Amino acid sequence: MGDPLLEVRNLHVHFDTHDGVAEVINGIDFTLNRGETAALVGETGCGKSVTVKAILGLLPSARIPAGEIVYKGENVLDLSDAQRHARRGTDMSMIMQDPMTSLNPVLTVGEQMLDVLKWQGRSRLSFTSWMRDKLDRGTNDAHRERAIEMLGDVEISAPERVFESYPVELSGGMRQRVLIAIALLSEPDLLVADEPGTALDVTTEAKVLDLLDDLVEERDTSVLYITHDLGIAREVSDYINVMYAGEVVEQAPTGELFANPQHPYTRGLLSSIPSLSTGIGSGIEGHLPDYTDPPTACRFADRCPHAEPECREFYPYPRTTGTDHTVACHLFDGPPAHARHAEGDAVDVDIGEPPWYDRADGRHQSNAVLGGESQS
Amino acid sequence: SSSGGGSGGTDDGNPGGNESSTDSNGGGGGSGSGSNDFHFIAGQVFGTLDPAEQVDYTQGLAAQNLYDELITVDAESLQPTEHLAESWDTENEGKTWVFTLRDDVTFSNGDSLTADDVVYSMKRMLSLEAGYSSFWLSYLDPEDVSARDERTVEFTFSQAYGPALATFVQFYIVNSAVVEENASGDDWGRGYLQSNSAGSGAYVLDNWEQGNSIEASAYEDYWKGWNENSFDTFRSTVITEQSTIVNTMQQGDGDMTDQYMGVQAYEQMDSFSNVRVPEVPQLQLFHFPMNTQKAPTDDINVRKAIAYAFDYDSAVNDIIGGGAQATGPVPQEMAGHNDDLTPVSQDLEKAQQFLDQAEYSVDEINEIGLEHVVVAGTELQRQMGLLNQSCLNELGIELTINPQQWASITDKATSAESTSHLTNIFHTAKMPSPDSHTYLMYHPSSFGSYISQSWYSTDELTSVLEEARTTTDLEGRLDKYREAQSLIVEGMPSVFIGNPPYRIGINQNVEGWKYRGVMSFDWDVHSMTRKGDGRA
Amino acid sequence: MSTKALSRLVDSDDAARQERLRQLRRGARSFAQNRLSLVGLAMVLVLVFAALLAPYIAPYPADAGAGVHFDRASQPPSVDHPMGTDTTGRDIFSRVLFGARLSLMMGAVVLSIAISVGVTLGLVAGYLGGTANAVIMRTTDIFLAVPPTLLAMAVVAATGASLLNVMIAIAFSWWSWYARLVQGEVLSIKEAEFVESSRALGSNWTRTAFREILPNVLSPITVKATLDMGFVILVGAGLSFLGLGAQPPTPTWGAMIAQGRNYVTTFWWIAVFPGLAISFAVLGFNFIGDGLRDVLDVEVN
Amino acid sequence: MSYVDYLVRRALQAVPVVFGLSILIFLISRVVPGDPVRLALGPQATQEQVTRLRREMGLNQPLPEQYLDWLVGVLQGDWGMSLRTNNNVFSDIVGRLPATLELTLVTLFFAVLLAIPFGVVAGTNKDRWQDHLSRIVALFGVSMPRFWVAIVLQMIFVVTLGLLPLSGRLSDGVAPPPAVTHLYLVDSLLAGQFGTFVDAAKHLVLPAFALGLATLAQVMRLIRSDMIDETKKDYVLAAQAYGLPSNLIEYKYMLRNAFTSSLTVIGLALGFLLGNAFLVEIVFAWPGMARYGVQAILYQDFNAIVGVTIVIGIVFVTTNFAVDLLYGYLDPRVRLED
Amino acid sequence: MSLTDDAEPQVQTARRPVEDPMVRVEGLEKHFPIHEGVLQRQVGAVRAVDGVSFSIEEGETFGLVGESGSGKTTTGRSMLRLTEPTAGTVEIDGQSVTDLSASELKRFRRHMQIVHQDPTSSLNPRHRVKSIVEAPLKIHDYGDATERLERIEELLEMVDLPKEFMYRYPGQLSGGQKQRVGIARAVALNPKFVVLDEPTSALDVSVQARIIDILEDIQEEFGITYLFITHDLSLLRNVADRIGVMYLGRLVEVGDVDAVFERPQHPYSRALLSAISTISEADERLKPERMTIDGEVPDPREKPSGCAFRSRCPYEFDACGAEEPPMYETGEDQVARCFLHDEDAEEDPEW
Ligand SMILES: Nc1ncnc2c1ncn2[C@@H]1O[C@H](COP(=O)(O)OP(=O)(O)OP(=O)(O)O)[C@@H](O)[C@H]1O
Ligand SMILES: Nc1ncnc2c1ncn2[C@@H]1O[C@H](COP(=O)(O)OP(=O)(O)OP(=O)(O)O)[C@@H](O)[C@H]1O
Ligand SMILES: [Mg+2]
Ligand SMILES: [Mg+2]
Repeated sequence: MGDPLLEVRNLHVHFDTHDGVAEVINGIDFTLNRGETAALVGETGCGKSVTVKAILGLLPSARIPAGEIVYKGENVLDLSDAQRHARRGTDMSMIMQDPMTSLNPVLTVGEQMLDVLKWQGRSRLSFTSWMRDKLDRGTNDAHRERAIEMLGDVEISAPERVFESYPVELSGGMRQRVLIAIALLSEPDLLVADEPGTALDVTTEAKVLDLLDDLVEERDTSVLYITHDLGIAREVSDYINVMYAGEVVEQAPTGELFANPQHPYTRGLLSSIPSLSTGIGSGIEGHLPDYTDPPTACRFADRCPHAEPECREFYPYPRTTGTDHTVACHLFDGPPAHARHAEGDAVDVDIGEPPWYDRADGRHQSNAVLGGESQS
Repeated sequence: SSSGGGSGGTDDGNPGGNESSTDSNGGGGGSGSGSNDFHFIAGQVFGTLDPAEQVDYTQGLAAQNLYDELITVDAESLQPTEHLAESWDTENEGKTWVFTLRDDVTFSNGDSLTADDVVYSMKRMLSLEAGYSSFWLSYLDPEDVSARDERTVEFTFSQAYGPALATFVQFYIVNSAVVEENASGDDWGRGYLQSNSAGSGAYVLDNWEQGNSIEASAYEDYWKGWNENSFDTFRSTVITEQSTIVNTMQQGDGDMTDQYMGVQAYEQMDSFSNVRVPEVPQLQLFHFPMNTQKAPTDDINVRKAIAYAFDYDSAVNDIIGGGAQATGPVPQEMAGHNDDLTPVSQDLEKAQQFLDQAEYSVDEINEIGLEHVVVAGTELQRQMGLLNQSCLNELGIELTINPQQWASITDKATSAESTSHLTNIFHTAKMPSPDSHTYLMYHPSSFGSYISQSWYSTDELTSVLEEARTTTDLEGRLDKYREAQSLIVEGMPSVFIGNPPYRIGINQNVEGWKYRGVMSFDWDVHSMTRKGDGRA
Repeated sequence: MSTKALSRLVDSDDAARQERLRQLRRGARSFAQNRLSLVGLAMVLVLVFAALLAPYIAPYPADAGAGVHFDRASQPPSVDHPMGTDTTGRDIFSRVLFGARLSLMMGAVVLSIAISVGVTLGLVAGYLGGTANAVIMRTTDIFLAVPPTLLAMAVVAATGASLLNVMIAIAFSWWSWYARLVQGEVLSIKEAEFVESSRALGSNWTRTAFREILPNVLSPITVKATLDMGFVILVGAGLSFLGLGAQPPTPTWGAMIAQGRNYVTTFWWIAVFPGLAISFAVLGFNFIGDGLRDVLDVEVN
Repeated sequence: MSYVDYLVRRALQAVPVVFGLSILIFLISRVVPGDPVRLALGPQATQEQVTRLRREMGLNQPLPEQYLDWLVGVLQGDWGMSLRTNNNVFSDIVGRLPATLELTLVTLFFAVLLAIPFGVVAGTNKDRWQDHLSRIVALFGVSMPRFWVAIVLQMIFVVTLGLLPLSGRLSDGVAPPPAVTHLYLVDSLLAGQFGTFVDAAKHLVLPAFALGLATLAQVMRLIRSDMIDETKKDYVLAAQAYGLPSNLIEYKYMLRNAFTSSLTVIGLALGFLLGNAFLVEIVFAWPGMARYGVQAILYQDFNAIVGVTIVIGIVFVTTNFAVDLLYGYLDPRVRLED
Repeated sequence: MSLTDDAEPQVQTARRPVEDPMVRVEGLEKHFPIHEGVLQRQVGAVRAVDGVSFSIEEGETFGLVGESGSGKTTTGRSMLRLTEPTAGTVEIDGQSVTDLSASELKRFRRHMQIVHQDPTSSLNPRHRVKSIVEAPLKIHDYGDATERLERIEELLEMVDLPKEFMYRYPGQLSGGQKQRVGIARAVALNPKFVVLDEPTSALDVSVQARIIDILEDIQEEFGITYLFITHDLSLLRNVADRIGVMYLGRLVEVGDVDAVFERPQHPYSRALLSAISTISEADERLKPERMTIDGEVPDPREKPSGCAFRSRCPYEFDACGAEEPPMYETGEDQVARCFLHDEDAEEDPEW
């Protein structure tokens, strides 16, 4: 284990909705080490964005009944609004998912970048400082230079022109780069990237990802990467957290996860991905549970091909099954990954072994045969 | 107490109580500018300033103060009396009228007023054919108006014309030199006088915002002279909303209102310490003319049934709020009123009897649909309709009230078919003669105007009315009019309701106001003065 | 086979009923979530009851018609006359109750004319585009450019003052708002793939326009209609204020205010209660409209 | 399509609208029953007088010809005579328009100026007390008849409290400022007559409030709901994630977009205010065009009706055009996108 | 099971000879006029589809791939005459679709259908599932109410939806469920040909896999011919029999799916393939070495002269600018539009 920059512990997030309380995030834990890239992977609606918004403090309507978000050693949930505000942008920043909608259409790129440089971290802007800024051209020029330089860094060929442009004048790829540039302007230690590039063409997306990779490398930024595409997670991250319905069901270093996927959901997901070599599985039946009325025990049980009655009764606490590998499933044995489950508030249930368990060599079948296997 | 408070009060009737003047922002009023300013609140928009075109009271107001009329009305007797003409005579069996003018009258530019100006003004009147020109058009050829000398004018009518003297109260004299100078083409200076004044009146126009205000200031050399407390300036502002008018008077921002608001407005103003509301009988008739040429009111029994069903007490006391009940078309205060007539009073049994004798059954009447047109928008009109509706209801007749804009009413009046069965009409004297309440209402030549909506006449009546016009002797003429009134009442062409009293709101600090019988004549600002300092 | 099919029909009828019930409950719940819309509903129900039951609950039903009682004119509110009497002695409370009928009827009639004309034209213009669109929308612009009150006044002046004419007159100018609203909605909905799907299935344009697109513009129309209910009542009141409304003794609220406005300082109740009645109605409809907007939004998501 | 092309096209589209409008109103005015000639001449007029004036006014020609004559006249500044005022309608309107414009512009300006902060506060505090309060106030504003509000305001602020003047544009004895724009507020400032400015402003308060309350409420509601929509926009979230000050986000990032979508309604509002101004003008004896228009209708003074409606129509069309211009200024997408 | 494994379709209809394919597209063009100026004069055209020809055998799946804006959707829509093609012919089952009159076309639509990309916007949110699926049946006068109901139930079963869903609104369904409704509607009248325009791109992979499964089942059962439009190459690898790669309104490479994936013959195909993200080493080995191409797709209004891909192609040489390369036969059932395959080309495709 490295040097943790961000630790999320037992985070719960609830929303009050028309249909009752939506318990969207149900006790998740994960760690992001300095200089590392961790991915949060899961299907649409599984709570990835809610998680990162909670980390950034951008969920005004949510309730966080329990949990800690420890950033650089302090629990940000204990901080005042102003203190959290001061950290946004400077300490942690975010690249939004959709380049087409994440830039304000009525302001030039430059204006949006300047605002970040000038006002970042203040919780309110006083009229006097706004006026002073209007009158003072000098610092503006300095900021402008810095912004244009940053646009150059994200490999925009005509940064001055782009600086003066409105978002509508830019292509999707350009906008995505602008978004990256803005996020990097304040050189944050933590960069949250919420599915950057999904809205782009494959060739463009690949290029943007490469670029991002290089930039964070240079700046030694830690990245929390959100995606629903395991293929991309595999390319960009060191560590993967697989989420399902507001819970982390499996976490492991990237290589390990692909070599040895354990949770039935992870495996189902992997088999669903069209592969060049092994074809395409038949997917996972069913859909996400209703957050206002989720299953009390295993949230995946309704869709799980291996579910046993016990799965619907007992909470499948995350357990450690290997170095740095935890999985939340009754099919696996292992010590509770988190201290809070050691005390016995989660019952250890044995529903047998995973059907794909290969007794002969004591290991799970490799991913290579996974695709074909799950088709049978 | 609805009509009690102000009933005894005439112009001088309200004693004392005027020192409670200074309102918090009263200083902002006319006194603020240091001059003595008269502010009239007009409830209706005024059109033209041209005295040859004036017909309504706001236009009359302008004419009264900017121009002088040849003959005026005596406030006591309500009869024609001298003004610009200091004396007159008839010649040629009453066909020719000769007037001698005062010699001290000057126009506002200093020119003196001569017989040529009078001749010019009448020719102008007759050529423009606007305003009150109809008083003379049929009897007077422009050629027959001439100046005998600088101070003498003669008018030769095509026949003896009894009411002639009275008609000259609506004849204002313009400065012929100025008008000719500003005339374009053969418009007789019409365009110019729309918005300029060229008269000999007490006030000279300063500013005129059509539809909104008139401002004028005193003509120093006015022939009648000035009093120390006379008004230096005179303004008139249009405010159409009744509550705003009442509030303006309460605030001490206005000196005088018009007479056309609802009873309650006057009661309310009367209750203000700084406003008095004089109440005097006036030469006005309120009635419902009934269309005698349209079923079912073509049947005299139906008309009588309607007349006897009507509740005159409520109408006069509760709705009009005082005044006399009418006995016929001519207002009671007017010379020539027939005092022998007795008013109709509500008698449902009698009404039922007439209805039983009628050609139409109640069902038939309802089938046809009896229509009562009222002028849209005013309270009194509405209530009269409602009252009539509820009275006729007693007979089983369903009356439809139809509020109409004044414009539509005059339009409907142009033919017997389109004239409504009953219509609310106020008919005010335009000159001091019963002619306007008889000839103009019931002579076939007058038909087609809002005044003659009964479309009623008989041969006998027609000839009596014609005789009246040609009788030169005043008493003889008045007798003819009395005879005509009896003939009219027999045919029951109208529900004659009342002669409403005249009421206006006047600031306590205005003195010298007098009722003068003819529309707008009481708003002669020259005759009034300011008591004390500024408005109360 | 046929019995089996029949039983299946019954079966699915049952399922249908259940689903419908569920949806109704869902809608009701989200509507009820919005307190103000419940309040609005209650207010409008009060109005509707007042309108329906006016002859029975009005203490002096005759006062809504021809009836003058100068003996009890201009009395302040009392037990006998909860809202006082007017200058001709009629019970204002009774007249306000009867006024509810007219106001509701007026709103309903005006809107049904305006909506049916406006929606049809807007739908046709938006869906067909091209020349039809240009002609219809320019015409709409023309009508939009005249203030409804002014246009209505002109029409009433032309046709004579009566409740029916007033209603027609208001509708005459009001449709343009719906045409515009619908056209705008149609332009955006027309791009939706389900519209193309419908064409791909081989349906003709009327089916596509009326069956596929129309249901989707109904919710903004409904919202606007509830809000407009209030505005129509206000415009009607404005016309009555000028004496261009229903004929006396018909008790419209606007006419009552117009009548009472001269006595605000002396007999304030004559104008104040009808004024409050208007506000009450407009407010009720607005609350519902706001609530509906939320509900309909929720339903689509 | 370039921005200029777009604007030229919009301007061209306005032309048929104005013409259509003139036809519509012309037709309505001519089908109004009532003989304008008799109205003009008064009850005592003779038949010859009537026939002559009718001929002079061209009323014996077929409608299309009357319209064409009228149109040619209109384009030459001859809008015909008002039957009621005996004046050229054009000069009648020109004389009254400034008063109405001053009233409506001031009303619109303050309605929008106030609507913005209220709308922003309500929108950014959805479902909190600020929101509920402003919503309820707004609804009350919308639900009260304007003339009723006007009368009640007079009772309170003039009669009872004596704080403000009752009617008109200026107090007694205050001379209008030298005419430049004919808007007293502007002219008095130009002439340096501060006292006159204050007096004119005082006179505007109540009528503007009575007239604008509903507009204020409407615009506020609109901005509120647009602001609520804005809170869900990705770029707003992004701005928050970058740590920008909350008021900067609200007023620069959200309001500008929210306001843009309210613009259309604000443009329509001016026409609406003009059309409803008469209700207030009557009560406050405001010497404006709207009151003139109403009287024209009541007197069936049809040249005046046509004139007023055309002016309102032109104002309406021009403001909408101005809104488009502004739209392009505020929203580059209009300028830059095809 | 993927379609590729499925050598012989199990449908009993006699297989057409290769010369008589189910769908034949010849020189299809669709140009959208560009209007400009005050008078809205036409100043040019977006050549969204610019001469596309291909054919599909009965019961086969033809995959169309390309970047956004390359004209895939427009091709599909023009084929069904949802947008009127500017030029070219489309034949379906021997019937020339492009020659049909308006009313004939409406009747013929039962034979050709489309499934859209966005399951949400392709279903009318105000109609229940039942009436959505019933629409084609009603339009084409299928049976009476009972028969239609039976058919709807059958269809829902086919796409794996419980029949209670009939009474739900689309808003109450998940994305995958909505897409199944869309499919049920499209196949309600047993069409011969269905355009699948990115039917799964809005869905999660686990759901996508289910949908593909269903589509394959239906194809197997009824022998429907698919045009499968997507930008996801790995997916196409698994569903298509033959594929066409589109770039700026032109097909740049057409061929058997295995052939194209194993030996892409156009630089653009190759770049696309190299950008695929993978989840296993095995896959990694199956794709070409990473080849980045510069810039983005040019504005279709201002296509480069000659080879449209020239502006981004790392292999660009003189000939490319002069004229557009023709289709070169590069293998059995594989053609590519690139001068690198010209025998006279000086340069050699070095990949
Ligand atoms: N403000 C909110 N109020 C109520 N529910 C919410 C709110 N925000 C999110 N949710 C719910 O939380 C769940 C998770 O949403 P989230 O946006 O985190 O998903 P995601 O994993 O980011 O999905 P995607 O890949 O589609 O972005 C969803 O079911 C959503 O409806
Ligand atoms: N109705 C239209 N009017 C004008 N241009 C159009 C129209 N429809 C499509 N185009 C243009 O045609 C080109 C091809 O569009 P098309 O939608 O066919 O691409 P696509 O390959 O399906 O892209 P995507 O992957 O984004 O769906 C694009 O440049 C597009 O802008
Ligand atoms: Mg997300
Ligand atoms: Mg597409």
